[in-house]
Amino acid sequence: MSTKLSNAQIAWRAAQDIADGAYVNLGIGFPEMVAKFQPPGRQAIFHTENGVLNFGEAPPSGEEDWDLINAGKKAITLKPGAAFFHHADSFGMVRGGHLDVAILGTYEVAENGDLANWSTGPKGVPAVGGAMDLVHGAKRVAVVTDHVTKDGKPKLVKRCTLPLTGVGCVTRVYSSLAVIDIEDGRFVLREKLASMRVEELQAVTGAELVLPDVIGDLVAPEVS
Amino acid sequence: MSTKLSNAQIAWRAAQDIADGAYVNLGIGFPEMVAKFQPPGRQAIFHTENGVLNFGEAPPSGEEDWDLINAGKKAITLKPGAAFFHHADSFGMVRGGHLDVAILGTYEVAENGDLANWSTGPKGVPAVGGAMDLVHGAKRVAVVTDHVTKDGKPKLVKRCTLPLTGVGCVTRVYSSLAVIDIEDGRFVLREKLASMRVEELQAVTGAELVLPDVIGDLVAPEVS
Amino acid sequence: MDKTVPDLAAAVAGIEDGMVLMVGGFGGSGAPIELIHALIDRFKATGSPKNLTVVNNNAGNGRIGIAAMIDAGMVAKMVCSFPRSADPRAFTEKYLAGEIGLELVPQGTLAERIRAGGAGIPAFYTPASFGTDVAKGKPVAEFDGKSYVQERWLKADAALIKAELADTMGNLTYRKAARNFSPLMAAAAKLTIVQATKIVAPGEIDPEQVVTPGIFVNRVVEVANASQEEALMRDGVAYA
Amino acid sequence: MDKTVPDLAAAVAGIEDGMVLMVGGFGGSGAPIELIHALIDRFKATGSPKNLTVVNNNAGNGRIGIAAMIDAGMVAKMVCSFPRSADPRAFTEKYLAGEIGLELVPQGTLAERIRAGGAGIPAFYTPASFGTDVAKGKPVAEFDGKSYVQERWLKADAALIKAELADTMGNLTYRKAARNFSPLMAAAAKLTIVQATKIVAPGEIDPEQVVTPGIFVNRVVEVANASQEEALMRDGVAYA
Repeated sequence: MSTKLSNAQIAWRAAQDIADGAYVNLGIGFPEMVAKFQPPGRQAIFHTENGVLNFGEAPPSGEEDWDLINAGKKAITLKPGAAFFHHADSFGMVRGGHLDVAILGTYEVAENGDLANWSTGPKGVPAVGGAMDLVHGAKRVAVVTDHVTKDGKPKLVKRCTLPLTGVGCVTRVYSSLAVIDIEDGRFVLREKLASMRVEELQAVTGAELVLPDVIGDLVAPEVS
Repeated sequence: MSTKLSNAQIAWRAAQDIADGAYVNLGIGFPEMVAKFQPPGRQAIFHTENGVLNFGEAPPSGEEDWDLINAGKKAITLKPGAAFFHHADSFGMVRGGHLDVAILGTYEVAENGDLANWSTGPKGVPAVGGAMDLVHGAKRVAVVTDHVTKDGKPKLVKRCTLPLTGVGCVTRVYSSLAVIDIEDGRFVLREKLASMRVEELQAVTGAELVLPDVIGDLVAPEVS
Repeated sequence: MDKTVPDLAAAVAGIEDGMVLMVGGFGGSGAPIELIHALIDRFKATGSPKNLTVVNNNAGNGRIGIAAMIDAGMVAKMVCSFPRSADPRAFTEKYLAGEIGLELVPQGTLAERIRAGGAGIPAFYTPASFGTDVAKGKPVAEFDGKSYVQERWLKADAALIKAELADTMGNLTYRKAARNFSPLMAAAAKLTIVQATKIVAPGEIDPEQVVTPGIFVNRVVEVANASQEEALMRDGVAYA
Repeated sequence: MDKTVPDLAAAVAGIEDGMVLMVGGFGGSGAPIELIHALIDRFKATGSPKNLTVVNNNAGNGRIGIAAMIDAGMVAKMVCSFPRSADPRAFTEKYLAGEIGLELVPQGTLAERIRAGGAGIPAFYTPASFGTDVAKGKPVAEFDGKSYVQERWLKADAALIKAELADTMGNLTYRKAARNFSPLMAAAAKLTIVQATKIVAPGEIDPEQVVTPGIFVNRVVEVANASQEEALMRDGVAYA
């Protein structure tokens, strides 16, 4: 068995927490995979910042309609019951608390709920897009992320060192090793890989893990 | 010849200053008569606060559609090129400076442009409607009014004594005796009845009239 | 995902004492008469909901709709711009007797406050009412040399909305000027309850023509032949 | 009352040096390519307009549209949320060389600021960006125990908009997600210039389906077979 979940498996795990009929915004890139793993019998309604509710998968190559794209500028399709609206109405849905969950990627997430996912520092061209809006208003703001950086440093930290996207906004982290809630400014461990001891997980986490009585096993099928 | 213009004649005079293609909001009641007197070859587009642009006359009795009304709750009809929109968009048009002219009735109008047209005092049930919004944003805010009250007191005053609708908002007054611009906090006389001397007009006006070199004759045909 | 409910009683369940209730419509156009009357029915049967704060442009007409709620004694306070109508006695009598509260809000400010409530904007500035009695006690600020009044968002526990078409996912269209405040209120309430002239399957409303997306709607009930206030008034109906 | 103009050159007349120019579209969807290129044509022929501040969600892609304006040296500053794209070099090169300004605005705040500009709301509060570098220097305030950033309206001297249908009075519809910022920008600009796939007579657009009422539109020009950014990119078109 692998020592960590793949991105697809993290996305699968995040998808299990999305209720039937939930309104969901998925960040550009890795978080978009969550849409593939809706459990049978459940149908979430996906929102994209550029003014579409209830869009579906990408069309076959060559059949794209470039007036029908998502926030990542990728071609999409519509499901029955879709709606178009302008950008102010779209972000009204976001800020107004109408989304049930927003799932984003991240560079760092801190135990106080701070998120840093838009800038790795002052070099290059800064670009923020809709992330600073999305982290406010959704009833749950979750991140999907590898537990550590490519060079092994914790991405779950005491305090963010990179420029913030939002203050105290994240409520749950789905990582490659664990599921962690953020409650009262602390990381609360909900699930971890069965193959991993708590001490091992703590060693690759940048802030103290609060350990409740029940810690579930983090399990995900082989998906891709 | 009558010693003052009728309401219909005042409305006729106000209508002469509305350009072809102008977007116009007419207050409930007497100001609504302005719509009847558009000069030949000109077509204004009328806005009503409850979300309709380019409405037309009242339908024949018995043919009313009560989902198609104006701000005064009277049944209206549509002209080709009409549009429906919600209340926030409707008042966005008002506050956002998109109307060319708003024409309102009034209790008092002061030389500083203050308008009092919503309340005659603390008795009874207060009701403001859209007047406090309409006096802001339209490129021109004009009032149509008898020059004096029923008991002969000036309605054009130095300072309003009744509760204000808006501060410094009125730009032109079409009265039963004169056309007066409000410029730099003063009443500037543009037109008066030919039969009336300036001194007579001043005597029924509550603040000093500024007299430019050219003062036109206020003339209106017999209309009703 | 199916938001339809079987009847009007089920539609108005969960509206409780002391709630803030937005009611769509401008005068009779867009007034959800059947939802309001279903709420009155519940009040008559159970004594609840009462002590409501009702948000609407007006304060009722005759003895039906919001006026009937006031007559029945369910309303503690109205938030509106124009508490007058062809027959305003339900509100007027209670107001002059000091038995009902009134928060008077300029019409455009009322619309914008509700829009702000739905859009997550806690406060904004408007020129409307600056320098008038209506602005007393409100913060003011100057921008680019002009003075403005700060206004707060307005949200509700529940909203009663009349739509033309609804699909089962809650996407809505409206009929003509009956649109007015309804799309704003649908977004500003926690529990948005819709009576629609016709309920259709998802996909039967063109996505370009949806005015209120289903994300703002919780329940939909079909009322095929909805009453119009003007017709009820003409017939002299008194509901309370 | 007829707002149609005969050609693209007439459509973009009056856009002058130093103006603030809003350009509709999100990436390629809704980008008014022909209006932008007509403006570039005028610049090439006359040296004007230059020193423009351009408002768009992005900062151009490849060598067409806004990117071509930047390449041509017409743009002094971009106001956008995401100055990256499949091929962002036009903006990136000038930005890193210090030859073009950037005001970075979160996407929802950008939309709301433009909406506020059109709706006469000089300032509002949003939770977005509170506590981040993007909010530095902006006023903050607390409402109901939560912190917010004060943002100002955003208006323009002119807007370039791509619509699907337009009637001769300027009423507009959009195509699918090409709607995005365009209805907001149409309202926020003094001079709103529209290229529409088809121009029809007043009355041919159902009043229920008008997205941008004609009150916000000054000029309409028909561009029946408008270019789509993605197709131009695939074909390697460079306009500047």
